[in-house]
Amino acid sequence: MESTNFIIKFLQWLMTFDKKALVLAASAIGAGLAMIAGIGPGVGQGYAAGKGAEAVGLNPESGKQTTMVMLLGAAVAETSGILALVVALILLFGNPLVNAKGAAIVVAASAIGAGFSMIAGIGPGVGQGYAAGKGTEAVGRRPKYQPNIVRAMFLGQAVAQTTGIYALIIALVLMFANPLIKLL
Amino acid sequence: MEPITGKALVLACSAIGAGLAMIAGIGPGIGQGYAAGKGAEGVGRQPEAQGDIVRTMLLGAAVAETTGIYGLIIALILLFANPLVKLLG
Amino acid sequence: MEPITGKALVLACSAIGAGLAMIAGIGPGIGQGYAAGKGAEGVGRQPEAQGDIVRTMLLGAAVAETTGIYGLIIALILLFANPLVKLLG
Amino acid sequence: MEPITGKALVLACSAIGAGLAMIAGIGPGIGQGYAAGKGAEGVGRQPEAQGDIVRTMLLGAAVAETTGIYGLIIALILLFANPLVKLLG
Amino acid sequence: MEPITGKALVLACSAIGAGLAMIAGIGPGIGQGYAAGKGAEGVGRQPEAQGDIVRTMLLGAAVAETTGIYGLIIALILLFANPLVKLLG
Amino acid sequence: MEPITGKALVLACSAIGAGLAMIAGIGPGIGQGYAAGKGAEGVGRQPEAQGDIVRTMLLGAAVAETTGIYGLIIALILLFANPLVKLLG
Amino acid sequence: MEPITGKALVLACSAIGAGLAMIAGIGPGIGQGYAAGKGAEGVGRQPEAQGDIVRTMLLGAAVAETTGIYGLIIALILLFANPLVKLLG
Amino acid sequence: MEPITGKALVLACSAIGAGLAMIAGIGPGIGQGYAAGKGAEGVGRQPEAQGDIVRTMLLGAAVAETTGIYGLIIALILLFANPLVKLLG
Amino acid sequence: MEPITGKALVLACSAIGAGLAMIAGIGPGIGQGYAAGKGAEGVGRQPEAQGDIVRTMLLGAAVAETTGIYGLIIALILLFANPLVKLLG
Amino acid sequence: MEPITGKALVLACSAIGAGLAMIAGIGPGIGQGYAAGKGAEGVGRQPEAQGDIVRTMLLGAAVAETTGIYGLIIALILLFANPLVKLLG
Ligand code: NA
Ligand code: NA
Ligand code: NA
Ligand code: NA
Ligand code: NA
Ligand code: NA
Ligand code: NA
Ligand code: NA
Ligand code: NA
Ligand code: NA
Repeated sequence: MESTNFIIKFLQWLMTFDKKALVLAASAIGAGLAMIAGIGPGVGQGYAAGKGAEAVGLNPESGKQTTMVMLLGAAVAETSGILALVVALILLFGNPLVNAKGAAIVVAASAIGAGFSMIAGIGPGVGQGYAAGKGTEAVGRRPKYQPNIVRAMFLGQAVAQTTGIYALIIALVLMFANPLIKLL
Repeated sequence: MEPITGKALVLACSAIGAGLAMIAGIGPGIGQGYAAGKGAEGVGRQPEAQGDIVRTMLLGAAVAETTGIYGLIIALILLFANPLVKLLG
Repeated sequence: MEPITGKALVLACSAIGAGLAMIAGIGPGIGQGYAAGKGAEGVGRQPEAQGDIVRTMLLGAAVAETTGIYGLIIALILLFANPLVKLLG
Repeated sequence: MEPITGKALVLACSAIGAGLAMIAGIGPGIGQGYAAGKGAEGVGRQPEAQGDIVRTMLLGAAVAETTGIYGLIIALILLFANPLVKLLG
Repeated sequence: MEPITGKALVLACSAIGAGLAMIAGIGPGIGQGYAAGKGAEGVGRQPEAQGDIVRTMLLGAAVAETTGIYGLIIALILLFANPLVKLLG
Repeated sequence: MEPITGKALVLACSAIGAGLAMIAGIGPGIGQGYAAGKGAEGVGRQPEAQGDIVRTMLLGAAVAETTGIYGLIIALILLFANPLVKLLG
Repeated sequence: MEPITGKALVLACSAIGAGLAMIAGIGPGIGQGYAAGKGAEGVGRQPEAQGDIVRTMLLGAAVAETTGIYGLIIALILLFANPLVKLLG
Repeated sequence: MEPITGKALVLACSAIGAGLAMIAGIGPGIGQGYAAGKGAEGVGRQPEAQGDIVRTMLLGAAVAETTGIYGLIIALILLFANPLVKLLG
Repeated sequence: MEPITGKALVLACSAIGAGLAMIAGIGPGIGQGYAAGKGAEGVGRQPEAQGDIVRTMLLGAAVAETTGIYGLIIALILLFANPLVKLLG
Repeated sequence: MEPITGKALVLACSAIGAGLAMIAGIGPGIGQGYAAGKGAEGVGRQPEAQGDIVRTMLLGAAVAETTGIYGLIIALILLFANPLVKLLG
């Protein structure tokens, strides 16, 4: 039965592919989407770098200390980038969806959904990097209050991480414990 | 050749919709990070006001979290209590 | 074999629409986080004005929340009271 | 068996269009949050001018809300008074 | 069985185009919110210049609104006076 | 039964293209709003220079409007003087 | 019955490409608006340097306009002198 | 009846690719506008250093233009010297 | 009649991939423009340090260019040395 | 007539995935540019600390580069060592 309806036609075209091919193709796009999260740490850590350079110039004698705080804060800001990389690598090298049961289109769409979800990581990356920069600046000004400043910085960074974690959970659910597949 | 059913299409788009909803998390991440930075700055300037500064920062950050939670809730509904599939009958 | 109906297509796209609507939440997240940071800064500088500062911060944050709520409402309508499916008849 | 009709396609794309329109809400969320932060800062510095500051903040925030409302209106039209479906005849 | 017509496709994509056009509203929302914050700050610092400050803020905000209005107009044209459907004949 | 023609596809994608072109409006909205805020701040600080400040703000805002106008023109061409449909013959 | 030809597909995607190219306009809009704000601020502070300030602002804004013009040119080429259709033969 | 060929698909997607490549222009637009604003501010403050300020601003802006040019080059290649179509044979 | 082959699909998507890769250029454009602005500001304030300022600005801008170059390289590979087509055999 | 194989679909989507991954480069571009600006500013103010400032700027910029590298690696894997095609068998 040849349908004249282009939506049916397109979906039928999609279904001419092997299920595995469909899922793997979607995983390639999902992996690419996940990497977009890397915008966040790039912006944030760059801010921290700028603030670090400024602080070191203003207060060269505590340069080591401020650089340490900058690196600590920037390390936290890297989280989103690492999480996105891990999700992309899972999609490429250890894809649990390839052997998932259920309709091909649902499994394939889950790979793309997981990629979209990880984009949320931009936020924590930018925010934690900003906090790293401000923490660095503050320690450069008043090195003796470093413990208080770093504690406040870490506390705030932890709060800023949550939406990145939510996104990771949704991505992991879509990849490893997909409830939609079961619904079919 | 495995045909696509209507139910499969709804579930597939729900997976994508759930992913899109999480993008909201960009906002609280940036905003709360700004608050964290201002909090750290403030604590360095007025260590004696540390309690007030951190409390205000956390209160403001809690308010900034809400739209990220909204996104999470919509994603969880799409994944675990999908009302659209039920509508299909 | 159960083919794809028009109803299924509308519900599938409603899932994507609901996800897109939540992206609005980026805005309040950033904005309220900025307010949180400015509030924390202010409280550190003028602890005696803490009440006024926090009240103004929360009032402004409430105003900034509205478009996030609009997005949530549209998503909830698409998921739980979908008027488009009804239009299909 | 009810296949995908043109009406279904229009309604499906209306769901996506409604979701896209809500994304406008990012703007007022960021802008009004900025105003909230500046208002809180100002109130801390000049508590005696609190009335003027908050009034100006709210007036400016009301102006900043409009494009979010435009997006909401377009979404509501697409969902509840869809003129495109009527055009289909 | 009634297939999807060209008219339906044009109308469906018009719904998506209308939603996309509203995204322009992000800009005025952010910009006017910035103006609101600067206005509130200015009024707190120079209460005697409140009239001038608010007038300049509103004038600038009116200028910043235009591209949001452009987006709204294109969306309304797509929804209520669709010239593309007429071209289809 | 009238299937989807090439003309319909071009017109449908023109609707989406018009919507995309309007997104350019984000830029002038943010930029002019920034100018509005700086103008309001300046007028509060140097009321005697109000004329110069507002004139410079408006001149700069006019320059910032252009790319929003470009987007609007492309959208209007796609909607009202579509050259692509003519190319189809 | 006239089906969708390759030419129609190229022209349809050209409409979308033209719309996408205009999005570049976000950049000059934001940047030139920033310049406008800084210009207005500068003129308020150093009215005697108004000529130099405005000239530098306009020179810098002209430089910032280029990528918006590039986008416009690509869009106009896609709409009015489409080389891709010619390649189709 | 002339169906859609592979060549047509490649050319159609080249139109979209060209449009996407232009989006890079957002960056130089924002960055150079920032430089314009800082240049105008600097010229107002140190009119005697106008030559150095404008030269540095233009040098920096030239550096910031490159990625916008890269996007333009890729778009022009896709439109006028499409290597993908040649690969098709 | 030559239908769409797998090779054509890969090449078509390569055109879109090349366009997407260029979007990376937003970043260096914004960042280097910021550096240009700060460089211009610095040269105005400390003309005697012009050499050091401009050298540091250019060194930092070179570092900021890399990801724009990465995007360009990926686009050029997709257009001129497409390894995916070779994989197709 | 040779139909599109699964391998072709995977390779086509790999091209799009590679392009998307490069978008990450926006971040390091912005961030490192900020660092460049702050470095140039600092060197102008404290020329005697030039070594320390530039070293810290470069160290911080190296840290900020990583996610751009991650994106590049994923794109290179998709293009030159595609594990998905191998999985297809
Ligand atoms: Na959070
Ligand atoms: Na909130
Ligand atoms: Na609001
Ligand atoms: Na408004
Ligand atoms: Na405007
Ligand atoms: Na302009
Ligand atoms: Na330019
Ligand atoms: Na550059
Ligand atoms: Na770099
Ligand atoms: Na990094």
